[in-house]
Amino acid sequence: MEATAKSHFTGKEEHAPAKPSFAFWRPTAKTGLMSWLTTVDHKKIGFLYGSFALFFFLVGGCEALLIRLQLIVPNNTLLTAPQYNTMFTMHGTTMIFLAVMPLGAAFFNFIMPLQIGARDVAFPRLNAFSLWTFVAGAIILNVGWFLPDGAPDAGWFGYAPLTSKLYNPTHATDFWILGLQLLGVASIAAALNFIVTIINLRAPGMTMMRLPVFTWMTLITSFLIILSFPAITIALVEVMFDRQFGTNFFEVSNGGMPILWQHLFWIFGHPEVYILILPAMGIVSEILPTFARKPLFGYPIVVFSGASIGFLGFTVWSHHMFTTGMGTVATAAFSLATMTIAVPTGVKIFNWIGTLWGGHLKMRTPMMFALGFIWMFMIGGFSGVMHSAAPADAQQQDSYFVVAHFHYVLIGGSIFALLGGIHYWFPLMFGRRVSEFWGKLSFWVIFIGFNVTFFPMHFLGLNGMPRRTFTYDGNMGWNVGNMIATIGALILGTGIAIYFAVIIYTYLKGEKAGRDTWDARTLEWSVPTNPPPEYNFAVIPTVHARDAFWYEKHHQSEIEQEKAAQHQAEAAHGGIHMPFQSIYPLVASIGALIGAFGAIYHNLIVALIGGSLLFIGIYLWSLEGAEGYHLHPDEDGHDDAPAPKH
Amino acid sequence: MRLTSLLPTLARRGRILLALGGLALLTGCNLDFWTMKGHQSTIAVDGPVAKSQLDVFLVTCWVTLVIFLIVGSVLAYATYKFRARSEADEQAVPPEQGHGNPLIELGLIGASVLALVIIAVPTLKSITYTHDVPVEEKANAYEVNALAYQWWFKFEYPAEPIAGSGQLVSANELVIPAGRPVHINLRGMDVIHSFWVPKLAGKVDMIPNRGNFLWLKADAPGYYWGQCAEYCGDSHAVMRFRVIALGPKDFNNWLNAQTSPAREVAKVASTGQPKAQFAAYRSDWKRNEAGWSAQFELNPFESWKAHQEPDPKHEDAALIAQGRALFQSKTCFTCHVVRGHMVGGSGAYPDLTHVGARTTIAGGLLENNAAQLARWISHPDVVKPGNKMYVNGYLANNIKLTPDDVSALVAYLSSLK
Amino acid sequence: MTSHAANGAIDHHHDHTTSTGIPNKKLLMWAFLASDCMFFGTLISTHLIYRLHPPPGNPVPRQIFDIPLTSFSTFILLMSSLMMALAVNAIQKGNLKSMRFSLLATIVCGAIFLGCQVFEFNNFVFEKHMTITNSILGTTFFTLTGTHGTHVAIGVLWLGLMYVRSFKPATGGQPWTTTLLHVVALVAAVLLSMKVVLSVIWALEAHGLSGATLGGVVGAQWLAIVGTVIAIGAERWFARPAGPVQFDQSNAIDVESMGLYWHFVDIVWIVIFTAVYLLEYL
Amino acid sequence: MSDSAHSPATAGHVAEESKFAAYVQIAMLLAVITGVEIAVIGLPFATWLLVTVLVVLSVVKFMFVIFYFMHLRWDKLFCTILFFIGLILAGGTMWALLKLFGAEASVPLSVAVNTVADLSRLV
Ligand code: HEA
Ligand code: HEA
Ligand code: HEC
Ligand code: CUA
Ligand SMILES: [Cu+2]
Repeated sequence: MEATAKSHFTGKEEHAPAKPSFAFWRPTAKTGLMSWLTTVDHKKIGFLYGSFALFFFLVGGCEALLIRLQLIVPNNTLLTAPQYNTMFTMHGTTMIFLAVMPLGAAFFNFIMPLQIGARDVAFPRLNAFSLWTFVAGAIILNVGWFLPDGAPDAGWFGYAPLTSKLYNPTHATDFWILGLQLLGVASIAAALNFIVTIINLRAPGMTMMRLPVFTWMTLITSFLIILSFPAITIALVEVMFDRQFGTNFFEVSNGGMPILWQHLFWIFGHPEVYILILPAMGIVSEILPTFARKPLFGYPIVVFSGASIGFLGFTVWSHHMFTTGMGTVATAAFSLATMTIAVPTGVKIFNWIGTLWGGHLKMRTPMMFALGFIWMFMIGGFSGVMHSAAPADAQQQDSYFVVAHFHYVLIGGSIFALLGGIHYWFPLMFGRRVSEFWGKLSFWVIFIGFNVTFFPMHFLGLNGMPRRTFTYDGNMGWNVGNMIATIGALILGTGIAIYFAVIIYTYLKGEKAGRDTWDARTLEWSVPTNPPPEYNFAVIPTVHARDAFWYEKHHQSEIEQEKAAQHQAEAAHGGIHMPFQSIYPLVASIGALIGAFGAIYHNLIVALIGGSLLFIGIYLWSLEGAEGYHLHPDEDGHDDAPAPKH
Repeated sequence: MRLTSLLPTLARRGRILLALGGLALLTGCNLDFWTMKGHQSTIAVDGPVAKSQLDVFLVTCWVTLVIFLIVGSVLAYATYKFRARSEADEQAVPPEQGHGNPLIELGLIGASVLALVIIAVPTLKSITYTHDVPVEEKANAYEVNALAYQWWFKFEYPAEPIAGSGQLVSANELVIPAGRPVHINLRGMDVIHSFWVPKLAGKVDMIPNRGNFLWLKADAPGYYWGQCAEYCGDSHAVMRFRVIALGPKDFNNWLNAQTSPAREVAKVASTGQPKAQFAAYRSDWKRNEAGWSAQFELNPFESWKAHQEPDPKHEDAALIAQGRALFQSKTCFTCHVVRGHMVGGSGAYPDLTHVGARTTIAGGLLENNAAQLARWISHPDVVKPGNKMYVNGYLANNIKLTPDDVSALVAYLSSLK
Repeated sequence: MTSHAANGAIDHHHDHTTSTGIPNKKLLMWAFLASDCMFFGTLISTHLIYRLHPPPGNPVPRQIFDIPLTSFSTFILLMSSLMMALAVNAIQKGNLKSMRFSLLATIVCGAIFLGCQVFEFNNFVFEKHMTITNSILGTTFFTLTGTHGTHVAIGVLWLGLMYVRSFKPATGGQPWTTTLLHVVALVAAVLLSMKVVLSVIWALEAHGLSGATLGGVVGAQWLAIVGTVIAIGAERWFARPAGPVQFDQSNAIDVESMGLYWHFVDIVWIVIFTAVYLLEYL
Repeated sequence: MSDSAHSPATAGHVAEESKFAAYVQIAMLLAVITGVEIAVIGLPFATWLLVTVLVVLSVVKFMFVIFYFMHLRWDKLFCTILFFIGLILAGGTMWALLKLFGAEASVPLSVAVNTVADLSRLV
């Protein structure tokens, strides 16, 4: 339990600092490794999430390239069958859980508190715990590469009974199970934190219907996470018990039903894909109005359709199981339910176009990515609708048509928007901006490479090429399509390489960006400096309208007076309170990591050590309290403010 | 799989790969892949079930295409029309800060719903139609069971009882009557597999402990490609099978041949033919070799028919007899049934009684000819990663075959028409 | 974001009420419980799904369940909920003593419930021969009720920690080891007394009530009995009245969030009791 | 910073007493309902009726606990909404799962087959 917020609403005063005995050692380093390991600052945590995510994006991308190289010609022998199977399993798992989700979390962390005018999330140390538990999960998931048992190879949805001890005797599958389990804990903890933050820490005047759309999507995504992850947690517990203790959940000889796993997995799995796309939609809904210099068209409807996508997402899971013989009634029901999702999604597309209509479109790099997103997501959505017609899906399921569908929504959708988001908020995060020329170049190479890679896959799928096949014969009519796809993947890889080169160059040497680089509309751009100071806002803003910052810019004198008054009030009350850093979230996560290893290797002692470390970490973390210190910047974040200068 | 084991593999194979890639480019790709006329096409279909599924697909295709064109043109127009053309344009006074228009929204929602209804109606019809054999055809339907093992298919014909051993059983090649609905019971025997013959019907999964089924009908006699479509472990990619549809007379002939015990080859003196030499004795047989020959590809159905006929001219009875003895002495018979020749075998392995009459072996992976047979029985591990003949048979029973053994076994197996 | 008076008594953040007026911790807890609904929802579903289609040879629940015992533990859990509600009520009014008493009562009820479950599991495994591996019923039943039991156990631990925390002296001075030792004493008292009571029950079941039976228990369990006495003594010593403490109305929210968790575990049991036990008897 | 010495205001006392009584009464009610539930299962009525009765009774218990013990009744409505999002989704998912598995298509082979020969095929 996070104690930070305790005094937040009760106004409770702590007694003069007693102790401190060694258990309550508070790290104070502001630079260096320790400052990162013990940070509770949402921006630093967001940055770390983002760095890990981009690293794993490259890892997953390299795995994808190996997949494509194996498939370049029929009967290729670059990879063996087990190697290939490991490759697509790890590619899917890595991209979804270690790249796109944490990249979303990075933006939630960095941007969302700024957008609602808060100085941090509601439970900063819980936030750190989420981060480090995510890292622990990523380690477990990938550790197999370096061990004799190898990395997981049962596919990213690990259908039972292929994951049972009988068919997968090594620890590879245990890494997968425990890794996902830890990632689930991390995601749920983070999501709870975001929910409380958005509901409770909004600046004065920031009503729910004034929240920036990205924040709305953060909220909905967080709800999807807390409501869908429990299903996979249970499912994973069940396979884990089957494997470790010989229970019968999926053990056919004792009456187990493997189909149950599919239901439990997709009850999680389908909301999961909306967990991947809603943040992207949020980002696009920020970029388009900024560069069209117009408010989002139909804000309430966009928000509402986001919520309905989230809700409907829980009612369609069996569309991944149209071929499992569910009977006509269930198939029809899930078919229709799936189709209805096209409506709220369409509404979003229409409103984005409405936003462009009549605007002054500034064609900057983020805008290119956002427009690319709309186009590509539309195509991906349409192939989704084709899947939703169950009879058609009977031919498409587990073929490359599905691979085409989900890469269009995942790359053309999520990744495009996230890459655009990085460009968009780069000036805010690092005070530098990406060169337009190189940014656009990378966009076009990625855009072309992406389409060359994945468009032919529609044809491959309709021509009967099954997915997850390490090889194919030369007489099936798939040679050319695969060759093109592989060449496309190399182009795409080049594009991504350019993108990363540009980002890194900009980070080190890029052109300095002033405040409010894009003439934006939302509060994150109103912070006193780029990058934002650790306290975010010298003065907590008062919100008068949707697109709060735009309003501020157009009502300057009024806002200035308000700020001055607000600042005085805050100063009179002792300045800005900042919570101390803390080591215990990290300790707890390390405990979880060790405990997971103990569980994998059936080592009670290691498991107990891990468990106790986890317990002690959490206990001391709740005992130490948030505490903190005070800062006294002036209204613009100058003077006595230790604002980081760039 | 271990990372360290990957790196040398990559280094070793990288060059081959480059060469292959370059070669394929040079040989000139014919860019007609979008016509989708392959053996597993879901577009060029040959049966009413697949047709019904294709029709639904085409409806979804047209509806979304139209929407795409409309929405896309508006989007393209808006992007073009409203883009800022100059620096000054960008700095200009911001446009009117409008917030939306509920009427437009409602209209578009209505239009989307309408589009979905157009898709939904044929979808619902097809769901019922493709689910099971239509009532009026029920009486005419032929029943078979398909059982999936890692990584091959077993087919049972409950309608063809065989005295002493239950029912007719075959492996990897399903022969069905053309023009008649076929009801197939699907059973997964270890992990989940899926039964997919794209030209005849969409897939249905074969899930352990679950009584799935599908139905299909081949409009005309023909030779069809099928594939396991659910990831089922190491060799999922090469878990294939074939469906052969025959006219009523051919079908009956086939049944007659199949229900009889394995063929006996008359004991005649050696024809004195030179013994076949197989490159496949060595395990470094090039794995990226195609599993089929150009001749086979030319006309698979004819090839299948040819396989049904014994070919006494090229048979060496002595060698066959030797192979038959080896089949016993090398313990092959502990797993494989050769009905009429020896007692043994179990239902959990491919029935080889008429293996010579099939066009493919090893789960539809290889063409059934002498060279490929030799390749398979010499090195099943190389041909098919992790297959259970290798892990359960060769290793556990420690079967070692000399080149001579292989020739004899191949001769024997080929004679089992 | 937190307001925190480093010195002086000024309430120095006028904005420190949350946007909705709901305390952060309470909101966190409710969101967590919403999530936990899905957690138990899927778990209970698993059990019921397998009850829909019991494979041949599956044990028959009616021959295994012991409704009187389960009814008793259900009742106990209800009472623990009552005590928990009273504890929250007490601390909201600043009545520390009453809160401590109620917390202890909740802990005791929780421990009795866990004891019943240990007894039940033992009985099922050794008398009725249903284990977690030998049948699908065993698998789903033990996993479901065991997971619930784990929730109860975590709740008991949390209650214990909260109880101990209510003794943290206001002056600070206390080293953290004292706190930890207090926790250890409390946990030991609960565990050891559970052990003793359970063995008494088992002995009574096996041999009936007689002096010899009790003597046998004392003989076999003397270590646990001595341990129990010591642990309870230590607990009382740590809990001796000593000066002002850092625990008052403002901590009500901590107790309240914990209470929400505890009540939730109780309502999950309400569902389990009906769906898993009672429905089998129709 | 108050110990028990720091006694609450009299007014608070009254309020506490009243809630105290309410809590105890509710607990008694819950206990009684539990008793009724246990009694009901022995009654010779139609199964559907008994199931309905049991479900209704446990829903009543459920509601009493969340609205009184967990004082949703006195809290901001938002807490109730928040919890009910989870509750309704979980309930809906359970319902759908049971429907799906109750359907004919989902009867597992281990139940459907009755001959020994057929059974052996499963293992
Ligand atoms: C970001 C992730 C994401 C998103 C957003 C979606 C969106 C959708 N998906 Fe997709 N899907 C995946 C990720 C995603 N999917 C993944 C990863 C898999 C495979 C998992 C695996 O097997 O490994 C998958 C698989 C998958 C299947 C199973 C295929 C199979 O295995 O057989 C189905 C079946 O119905 C489906 C449907 C849909 C639908 C209907 C949508 C809809 O939400 C799309 C809605 C959008 C539009 C329709 C476009 C815009 C709308 C308009 C312009 C309005 C007008 C349009 C109409 C009226 C038609 N998806
Ligand atoms: C967000 C998710 C995501 C993303 C971004 C991607 C990205 C890519 N994916 Fe994949 N993919 C999945 C999610 C994703 N994928 C999932 C869930 C599966 C299913 C898994 C399963 O079946 O279990 C899958 C499966 C899958 C398959 C099917 C495998 C099979 O079924 O046998 C293929 C095949 O082509 C593929 C290809 C690619 C390619 C080429 C990319 C490219 O976009 C990758 C681009 C990135 C790079 C290329 C690397 C970055 C660049 C460098 C490191 C610089 C150096 C490189 C060069 C200069 C060339 N993916
Ligand atoms: C442990 C059992 C076992 C033994 C012993 C065994 N096999 Fe097999 N055999 C199998 C299995 C399993 C397959 C299917 C493999 C696959 O396709 O994945 C198979 C497939 C075959 C096939 C291809 C059948 C088809 O229709 O696809 C042939 C031919 C064959 N075996 C010949 C032999 C010969 C010859 C021997 C002895 C030298 C032998 N087998 C020994 C288990 C065995
Ligand atoms: Cu069998 Cu894939
Ligand atoms: Cu889905």
